[in-house]
Order: sequence, then C-alpha cells, then structure tokens
Amino acid sequence: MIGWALVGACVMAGLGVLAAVVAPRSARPAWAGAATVGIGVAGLIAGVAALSGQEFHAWLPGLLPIAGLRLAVDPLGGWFIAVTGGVLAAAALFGIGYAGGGHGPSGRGVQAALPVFAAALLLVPAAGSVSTLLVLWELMALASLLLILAEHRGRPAVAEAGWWYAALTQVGFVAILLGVLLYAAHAGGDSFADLRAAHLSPALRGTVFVLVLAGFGSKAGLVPLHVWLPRAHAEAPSPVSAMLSAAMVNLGVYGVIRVGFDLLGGGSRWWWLLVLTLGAVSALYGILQATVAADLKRLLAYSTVENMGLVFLGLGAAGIFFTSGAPGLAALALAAALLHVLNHAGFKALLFTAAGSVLRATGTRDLDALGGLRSRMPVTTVLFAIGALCAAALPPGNGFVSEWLLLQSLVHALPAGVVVTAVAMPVAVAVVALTAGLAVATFVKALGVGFFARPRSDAAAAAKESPPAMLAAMGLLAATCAASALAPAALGPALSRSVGVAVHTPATVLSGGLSLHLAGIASTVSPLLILIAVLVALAGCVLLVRLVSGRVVRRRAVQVWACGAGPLTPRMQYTATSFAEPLQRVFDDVLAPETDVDVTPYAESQYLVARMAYRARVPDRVEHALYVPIIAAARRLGRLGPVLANGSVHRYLAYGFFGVTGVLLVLAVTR
Amino acid sequence: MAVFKLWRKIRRIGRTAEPAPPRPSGPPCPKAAALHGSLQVRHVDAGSCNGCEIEIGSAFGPVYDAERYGARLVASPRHADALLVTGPVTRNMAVPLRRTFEAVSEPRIVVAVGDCAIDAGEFAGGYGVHGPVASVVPVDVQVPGCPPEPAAIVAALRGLTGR
Amino acid sequence: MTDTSYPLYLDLAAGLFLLTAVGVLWRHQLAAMIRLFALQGAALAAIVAILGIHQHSLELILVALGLGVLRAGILPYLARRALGGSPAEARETRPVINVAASLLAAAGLTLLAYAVTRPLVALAPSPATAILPAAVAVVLIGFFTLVTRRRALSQVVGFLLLDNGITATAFLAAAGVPLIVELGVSFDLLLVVLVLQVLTTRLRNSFGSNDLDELRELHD
Amino acid sequence: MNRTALIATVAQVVTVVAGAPLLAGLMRQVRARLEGRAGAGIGQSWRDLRKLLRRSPATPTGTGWAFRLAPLLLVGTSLVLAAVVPLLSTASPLDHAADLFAVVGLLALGTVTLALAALDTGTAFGGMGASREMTILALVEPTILVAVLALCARVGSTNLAAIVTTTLHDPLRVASPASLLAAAALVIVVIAETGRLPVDNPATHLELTMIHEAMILEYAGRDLALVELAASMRLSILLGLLASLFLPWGIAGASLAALPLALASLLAKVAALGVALSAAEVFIAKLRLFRVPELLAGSFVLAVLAVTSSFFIA
Repeated sequence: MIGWALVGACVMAGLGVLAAVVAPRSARPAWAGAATVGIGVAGLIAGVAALSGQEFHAWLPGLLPIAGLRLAVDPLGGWFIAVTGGVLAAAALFGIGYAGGGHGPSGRGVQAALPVFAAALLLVPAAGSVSTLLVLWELMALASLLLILAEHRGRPAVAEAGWWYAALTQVGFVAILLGVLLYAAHAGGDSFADLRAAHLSPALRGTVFVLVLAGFGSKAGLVPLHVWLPRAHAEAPSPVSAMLSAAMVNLGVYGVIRVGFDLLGGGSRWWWLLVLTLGAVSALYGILQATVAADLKRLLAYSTVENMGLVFLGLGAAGIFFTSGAPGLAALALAAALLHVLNHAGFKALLFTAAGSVLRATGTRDLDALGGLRSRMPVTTVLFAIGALCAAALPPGNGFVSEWLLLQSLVHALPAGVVVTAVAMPVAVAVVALTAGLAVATFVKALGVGFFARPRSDAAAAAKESPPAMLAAMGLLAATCAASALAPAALGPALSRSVGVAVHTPATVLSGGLSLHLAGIASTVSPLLILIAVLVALAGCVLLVRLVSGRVVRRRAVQVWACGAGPLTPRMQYTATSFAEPLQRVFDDVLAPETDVDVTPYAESQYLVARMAYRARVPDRVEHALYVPIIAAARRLGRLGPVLANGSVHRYLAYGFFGVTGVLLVLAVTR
Repeated sequence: MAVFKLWRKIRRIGRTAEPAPPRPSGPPCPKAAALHGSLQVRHVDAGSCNGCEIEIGSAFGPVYDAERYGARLVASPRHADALLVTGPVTRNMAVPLRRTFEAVSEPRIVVAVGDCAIDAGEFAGGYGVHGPVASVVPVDVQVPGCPPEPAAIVAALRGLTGR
Repeated sequence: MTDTSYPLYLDLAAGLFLLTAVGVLWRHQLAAMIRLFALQGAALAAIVAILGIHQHSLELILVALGLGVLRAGILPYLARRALGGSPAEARETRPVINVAASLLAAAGLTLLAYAVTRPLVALAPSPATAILPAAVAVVLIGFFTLVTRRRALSQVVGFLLLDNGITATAFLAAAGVPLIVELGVSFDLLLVVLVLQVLTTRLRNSFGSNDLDELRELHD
Repeated sequence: MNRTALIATVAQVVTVVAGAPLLAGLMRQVRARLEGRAGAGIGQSWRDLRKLLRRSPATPTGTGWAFRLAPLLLVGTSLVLAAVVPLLSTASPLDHAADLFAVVGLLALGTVTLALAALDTGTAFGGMGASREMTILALVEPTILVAVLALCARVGSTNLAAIVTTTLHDPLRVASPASLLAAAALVIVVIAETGRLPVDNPATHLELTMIHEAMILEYAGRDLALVELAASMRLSILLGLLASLFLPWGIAGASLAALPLALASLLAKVAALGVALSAAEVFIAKLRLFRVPELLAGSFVLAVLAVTSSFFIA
C-alpha cells in the first residue's frame, strides 16, 4: 500500500516533469500542477496508511552508487508524509487557479522543478539510511531554490532572497552531512537500524546532535539561522510560499525528532535545554518581528518562525522530561509538538494562499496600502479570518488545541521536581503566553487593517474575488483546520503511534470523543462544545434582544462620526504601522527600530517648514548584528584573490611546486 | 501619606450635594417619554463665551449633582439622547452642529442653554454669527439666562429624565 | 504558636520580605523606597522573632527587637533625613535599566536564587531553610538595585537591601548559633557608621559638584 | 445530578446577567458618595440599558459584518463564561468542556471581536483603541498563565471545578504566600482586562486617553446596550472567579439545597470586591499608556514569585 503510493508519486513526478517540458507555455502550469496534486494525494494515502500501523521497508541497491537507496516508513515518518501530502495537494490545486490569466511563473525550468520538489519533500521522511536522506535532502534544497528564484526577472529582491537561501541551506546541509557522516562512521553502518544499534561516547553523541540540530534548525528557521526565511517565503510565488512555509520547514522538526529521539535515544539533558532555549528565543523573536511587519507575506513568514519556535519548545520540553524520567509527560509534549506541526501546516497554508489571492487581486502585499477587501473579496476574507483565528490560538481554532496541549505538559511538570524543570517550565509557560498574546495582536492587525475598513489604495479598491479553483483549495484547507480544531481526539491513535516511535511509550497519549482527555492529567477541553455553547448563546442573545426591545427597532445607516468635521478619508485610518506602534515602543530594546525625520525649511526662515519626511523601519536585528560582519569578513578574504592569482604562470607553477614539496616534507616528518 | 490625607479629607467633608429640590412641575417633553429616568447628554459649544460651560460644569459637579437624576455627559453623540447646545451658532459651527444632530439616534432632543443659544443674545447680527440654535436644528427645551444658573439647567434636565 | 501554623507565619513573613525588595525596584519615588525598606526591616525582625519564639530562645527574640529598632526605625530615619529637603533627589527618574526590564530581571534572579539554594535546602530540610531562597533572592535583588540605580540614595537603599538579605540568610541557614548572631549584630553597628559615611560623602559629592557647576554657569 | 447541575448553571447565568448592571451601578454609586455626590442610585445602569435597548442602532457607512456581529459575539462569549466559571456551583455540565486556559481564550476572543469591529469602522479613534487594547491584552497574557501555573501545579488539573474543590478541602493553602501572590497578580490582570483605573479610565471624555471607550464610539442604541452589558458581565464574572478561586467558601456542590446560601455568599463577595475596587479608584490616577507595561511587568513578577514560592515552600 505505502510502497505503491510512493511509486505512484514518483511516476507522477516523472510525468509532471515530462509535461512541463513538452507542453505549451499556456498549459504548463495546469499539467505540472495536476501532477503535483496527484503526488500530494499519493503522499496523503501513504502517510495515512503508515499512521494506521502499516510498515514499509525497501532497499534498491541500483539507484544509488555505493549504499543503494533505502526507504523505511514508520508512523513518525507517516505523520510528516501525510501532512506534507495534504499541503502539497491543496497548494498545487491553488497554484493551478493562480496561474490562470498569466499570473505566476510559467517557465519550463520552474514548472519542471515543482513536481521534483514535491516528490523530494514526500520522500525525505521515508528515507531509511543516511545516504538516502542526504541525497533527497539536497534534491529538495536545489528544487526549492529553483522555485524561490522563479520571479527573479521581475524583482531584484527575489535574487537577494535566493542568495540568502542558497547560502544558509548549504551551510545547514554541510552541518547535517558532517553530523550524520560522523555518526555513521562510528556506527559502522549506513542504515538507520545500524545507527540505532550503535554505541557512541557521550561527547561524540553531543557533537553529532549539535551539528544535526544546526542543520535541521536552519531549515526550520530557528533564530539565528532564520534570516533566509522571511525573505524566501515572502518573495517566492504564493503557492510555493505555502509549500515552503507549511511543508518544508516541518522536515527540520522531523530530522531533530528522528535523530535526537529515535536514533540517539534521548541523549543528555543539556541538548534539550539548548533546543528549548532556541525554540523560546525563536518564538518570541519571530512573533515580535511579525507584530511590527507591514508586509503581509513577511508577517506570515515571521509567524512561521514563531510557530516553529513553539514546536521546538515542545521538543525541548519533551526531551527534558524524557531524560529526567517522566516519559508520560515527554509523550504529551511531543504529541503537542506534532499536533502543532499539523495545525500550523493547515492554517499557514490557508493564510499564505489567501495572501496569494490578495496579491493576485491587488498586486501589493503592503498592509498599509490594502483594506476594504471585505466587500470586494468576501469569501477570501472569511477564509483568511478562519486562518487568523487558528493562528492567533484562540478557541475554537486549531492553534488553541495544540497550544493547550503544550501548556498542559508544561504546567503539570512541576511535581516531577527536578530543579531544571522547576526553573525552566515557568519561563517556558511565560514565553508561550507572551507569544500567544502577541500572535493575537498580529493577526488582528493582519485581518482588521488588511481586509476591513476602507481601501487605502486604488489597487485595493479595484480588487476582484479569486477564481473558483483557488477558493476551492482554500476551502479545503479551511475545512482541514476546522476538523483538526473541533475533533482533535480523533487524531489520538495516530498521534500516539507516531509519538511511540520516538519515546517508546505504547500508551495512548490523548483520547476521548467529544472532549479531549489526556493520559495522566485530569484536565479536559472540548472545542466543539465551546463552539456549540457560543452559538447557542448567540441565538439566545438574539431572541432576548428581540424580546426586550419590543417592537422591531430599525437600523439606521449613518455617516461615520467625524467629530462634526467633513467625511473621513481613507488616509485618516489607522495603518498597520500605526497599529503596531505601541508594541514596537514597548519592545524597542529588543527590536531597535530605526527612525529618521528630516525637516527642510524655506530659504527665508528656518522656522517655516517646507517639507517634512519621516521614515521608520524595523530591520532584522540578528541579521545586522551577526551576518553583516561575517559577510564583510568574507569580502575582505575575497580581496586576497587577485593578489594571489595575478596571472603569472610562474607563480601558479610555484604554488604547485611548494605544495608538493610541503606534502612530502610533512610525510617525511610524520613517518 | 497621600492616601490617608485624602481619606481624612473625604471623612471631614462628607456629602457636599445639596438636598434635592422638589421636581419642577410643567408639561414634560413628549420626546422624553421613552427615557424612563435615564438621559445621556452630549454637550456642543456652538460658539459660546464659556460662561454657560462653567455653569454646566457646576451643574454636573458635586453640589448640584445632575447625575443623581439620571443625566450623564457622554463622549460621543452616538451614545447620546440629547444635545446640550450653548452659545450663538457661529458660521464655522453651523455645519458641525447639524452633523452632530444627525449623528444622534432618534428620537433626538435639543436643549438650548443660555440666551445666546435661544436668540443669539448679545451677539445677534454679528458678522461671524449664523444665528440662534433654532435656525440650525429644532430646539425642544430652552434654558434662559446669561448665563443660566446651574439649578435651572438641572431643572431642565430633570424635566427630561422625569426624576 | 502551634507547630502547624509556624511554617505558615514564617512563609508569610518571608513573602513580605521578598515583596518589599521587588517593590523597591518597582517604585520611582525615593520616599516610597525608604518606606518599603522600613517595612522590609520589620519583616526581617518578624522572621527572627518567629524563629526565636519557635525555638523558645530569649536571645533571638531580643536580637529581633534590636533588628526591628535598627532596620525599621533608625536606618530609615537616617535615610529620610538625608533625603530631607532635596527635591532634585526625590525621584529615581532614569535608572540604568528601565523599570519593566528590571522587574523581569528580579523574576529571573528569584528563579536563580531558588535554583542555587535547592541543594542547601536539601541538606537540612526545615521550615527555616525552606525560605532560604527568599533571603538569597533579596541579596541578589539588592545587588541589582545597587548596580542599576543612579541616585545616591536609592543605591544606598539597594545596599541596605543587600545587607538585610545577608542577615536573613545568616539567621535562616545557621539559626541559633550565638556566634553568628553576635557577629551579625556587631556587623550591623559597624554598618550604620558605614552607611552614614556613604550617605554624607555621596550626597555631598553630588550636590557639591552641582552647586559648583551652577556657580560657574552664573559666572559666564 | 445532571438536572440539578443544569438548574444551578441556569441560575448562575441568570444571576450574572441580572446582577452585572447592578454591580456597575453599585460601583458608580460608591464613587459618587466618596466624591461627595448623591449618586444616581444602584439601578441606574439598568435604566440606561432599558432605554438603550429601545433606541435604534446605527450602521456607519463602510462597515460590515464584523461591526454588526461584534456586540452579539461579545455578549455570547460572556454568557458562555458565565455558564462555565464556577460561581454558584462547581457542578457545571460545561466544566469538562472549558478549563482555565479556555476561559482565558474566550475572554480574549471577546476582546478581539470588539477590536476588529473598531478597526472595521475605519476611524482613527477606533484604530487607536484597538491597537492599545491589543497591546495590553498581549502584555497581560504571561501574567495570567503563570498565575494559572501557580494555582494548578499542585491540583494536577486546570479544570476550574477541580481547583475550587481542592481549595475547599484544605483552607490553609489560601493563606499560603503562593496563593496570596497569585491573587495579587490576578487582581492587576482583572483591572487591566476590564479597563479600570489605573490602566484605563472608564469615565473619560478625551478620545486620546481612551482605550475601551474609543473602540465603541460608533455604537448606538441596542448595540451599545449589548456592549455595555457585556462589559459589566465580564467584570462581574472576573470578580466572581477571583472570589471562587481564593475565597471559595459557600459555593454549592451538586445539591440544590445549598444554592440559596451560595447565591447569598456570591453576591456578598462580588459586591465587596466591587466596592473595594471602586473605592480604590478614587485614590489613584490613570497611568500614562507607556507606564502600563511597568505595572504589568510588576504583576508578572508577582506571578513568578507565586510559582517559585509554590514550590520552595512545599
């Protein structure tokens, strides 16, 4: 079953590439997109099969020169395959509609890269050996780079984003390469089974874990390796943004769980304290940047950093519990992390596709220039509202469920009284809480400023609703979010299986029908009942009002109250920038915003102001503090080049000669 | 400490509000029938010399305490049942006054406070003066006086709240 | 005082002891800081008195009385007199680290104090050692105040917090050892002199220099 | 059991709906008396509501469903809260549906709908109010959840009924520093969430100093009545929650016989808290908006101290 699905995915990827090459420009996106939808569906089938308990192992010696291609699918991998498949199918469907009317890229290379990227995404969690993992990982990285660069002719920012992505993804790949090769070398085997069986010294295990964490963390956008993410996810074509932000980042999480828990078997506590810290920092930094962002897709990208931070916080907590002898809590925290991966994939794909349709309809991503879309794109607005509710972790959204699980695991850790947990958990709870609060502010801004009120630009005023294919894709995603929000208990068995792979606890982590029950903790919650109760209360409220206000009171349509002055113009509305100003001021020690005011007076008198310009921007502080110096150093190094290679043949021969003699000398001395 | 000082002052002074005078007799305003002892008032200065403002201020102050009869000043005409208009309507304030009137939801009550509001008073025929309040919006209640006493303003408001 | 309620009283006194330290970080007015410091002195005296009553040791109770007089009476009086009629010194306007951040730092310091004293508490678990973290936290917060406040007087208050914390730690960790008690009290007497020195010199320096500057401004 | 629980819950909801405006009136009356005025009487808020409910609501041009729906949603979430939170009895049939985190979430949901409505009007004041409200909401969250941590750590559950019953069973824990500190932290939270002094001035007329008022400047008639009712309901529910968490005595279990006593004690406790709150408001002035974070950071420290003491005391 799983095998056939994966084979089908690969076949469809081949067909997609073929179609993208031979089909005429106009038909290309449809063909490649259809193939990608097929790949996604196949992945969904394979993942669900794996989650239902099936296993799959395959060894194809011919496909890779030395070690051969080894695939192994277990429930943990199945969880990620299923999530990836669902996101791919929906995003590709959206992409077919998006490409209609000459929007989006339709170049041969890009369209051919799409199915390859999709297949690689699906197969990474199915890899069963180090070499397979590395090959698929690199394939995924290259294909995604092509997709990110799709629109580089139109905008220079795309090329810059591509540079950042290429650099950081290669650094990450090298880190993973070093880590797993070190591991495999000492394990004396290439397949994951050999790695599990290996016995390594603690120092070596630590080194492997840190290297792998750096590699996978850069893919998941952990601070300080996140700088590529807000650029790449914002500049890529919107369907691709959805795939990157909802599917690809998850593989970083998968890698850490696979290596840290499954292969290295938990390891020591400081690993997971490190993971917890990185997660907490990423969550706070990401959401703070999202709060002050005025570019819709940049905001969503930073919110991805935040959510990945929360997931890693969950992983860290799980590891701490696991290493301090509380496997039940560890399973709970890990389940929270996995559930949040699923929920984040759902709402982030929805939000990015909605942002894509806004971009397609108005041509701008700038929240300050949007507004008034409620009446012009009603369906998109409602769908974005659903996504925003989920992303703000408010009940009854699906983000609330996974953060609730996470908080439960953190709150009830205290009686397991190790000093580390006792000190770390309150801090973690505070971080999760502040993150949730800022997320609420962020998405109120995105929805209220971007979609409500009156349009702030002609482009926004001229917006039209998106074609049905896009709406259908977004509707699917919204339905998924609703399902995982209202019936989380249905995911219990699958979640327990995939958690069991990592922490080896066969017990069911979460169960229950209408309301969610946890293993070992008495807390319960039922989003469905909450929703029903709110709806009942609404109905009762309407009836009561009708009853009390007696005769039906007529609604009057009136002008907006402008304090007696003339009618308000759209320019008088609060923009995204002004909305975020108080929070920016509260956190200005962290964000360090740059503002400059230049006043140009008249020539006659310096007291008569002719023009006044005010500019304020919030740069990514990590980038300025960390990467700019590194880049400068690299430049200086590069300047050595011309000096060393000045074109004289003698000098080059001399390099060779001294090189050889030097090697011989070393040999002579060491022997 | 400051808190104790303030507390001692509160204890020493006690209640400053004067005992309520008997309710003013007279025909109640027909529009005020639905109010049932609750009146939200939005005050509009249409060009007054601020004499009336001082009196309104003391009408809602501790001594006369119009609030005990159910009247309250509010921040937005949307929340208001009645407008408390003072001063001759100047040219600049004519349109804003009309807009404010339209912002109040039905039924709207307009109280013209002070001689200037009733018949432009001293300023009648001034080059900047548009005219009395009645020339811009329909007036329901008039409070004569230049400036009217707080007691008179309170009496007018009581006529509306019916308490 | 029964044995069941003794830990409760001790905990409440310790809570007050810690809260006043946080309050000193929280407030801007120097007068309020001094008031809080006096309250903390009372809380410290209460802790020692409760210990004394529990152990039926007259000595400790007397020491508690002495501490109360010194920490809640004399030192605040001296500080307030030093504050006296100098409006320029009346407010901690711009501390080195803003108030919100330093409150968060106080939270972190408390957690740190808890973490470091955990083994000590584990050595001899008793109601007295259980509140050791509060005392250590006060030491840390006092030090923090000393570092991050600009005004001479608020720095002195920070220093006194530090000393309160040290005294409490001594009593809680080594309750009933007369030697340390003697040392603590004598150290306090020494401290009074030192604090007066600090007060007078620091204040004279700040005001003196200011005055000179103003005179110079008048001159040209 | 189930029937009695249902009856208790309905009684609780009715009590909150009927009592909330009275609480608002009481608080205004106390303030008036302390200012030396006579005051409009405790029933004034009900008179205002009755009148507003009969006045026609207004729909400003350019607003849509967000603006229309917000008052209903605000009241709806408050009603659900009134049914979930254990005020009269700990046997609410909805108790297993919504724990303390869900209660916090529902409160935030109500605030968010109002903020979205304010942004929907497209006025500068609406946007300003929404932005400030969201800022305060975001900064309040950590205090709430850390205080919750302090309360739930020993109980082993975040369900409200469980917490309240545990407190009933050993009364000594109420006087422990942990719960005192948590109570202090949560009082500040309640003040910030319900927009009372010193965070927000409910009686201000200056739009530039408004937070909550600025968001509802466009509402009229029936809508305004709903918003006012919801605001007073949230205040009384939060005060009632404080009472149930820290002074739970008198609260009824699953028996109808204890219900009248529970009602009396609830009214007494909430009235006392309300009087104390409004009396305290006479003595303090509103903080500058950018001094509010200091206050909230202070409450956060209190919550953290509550947690630490909850485990170094025990």
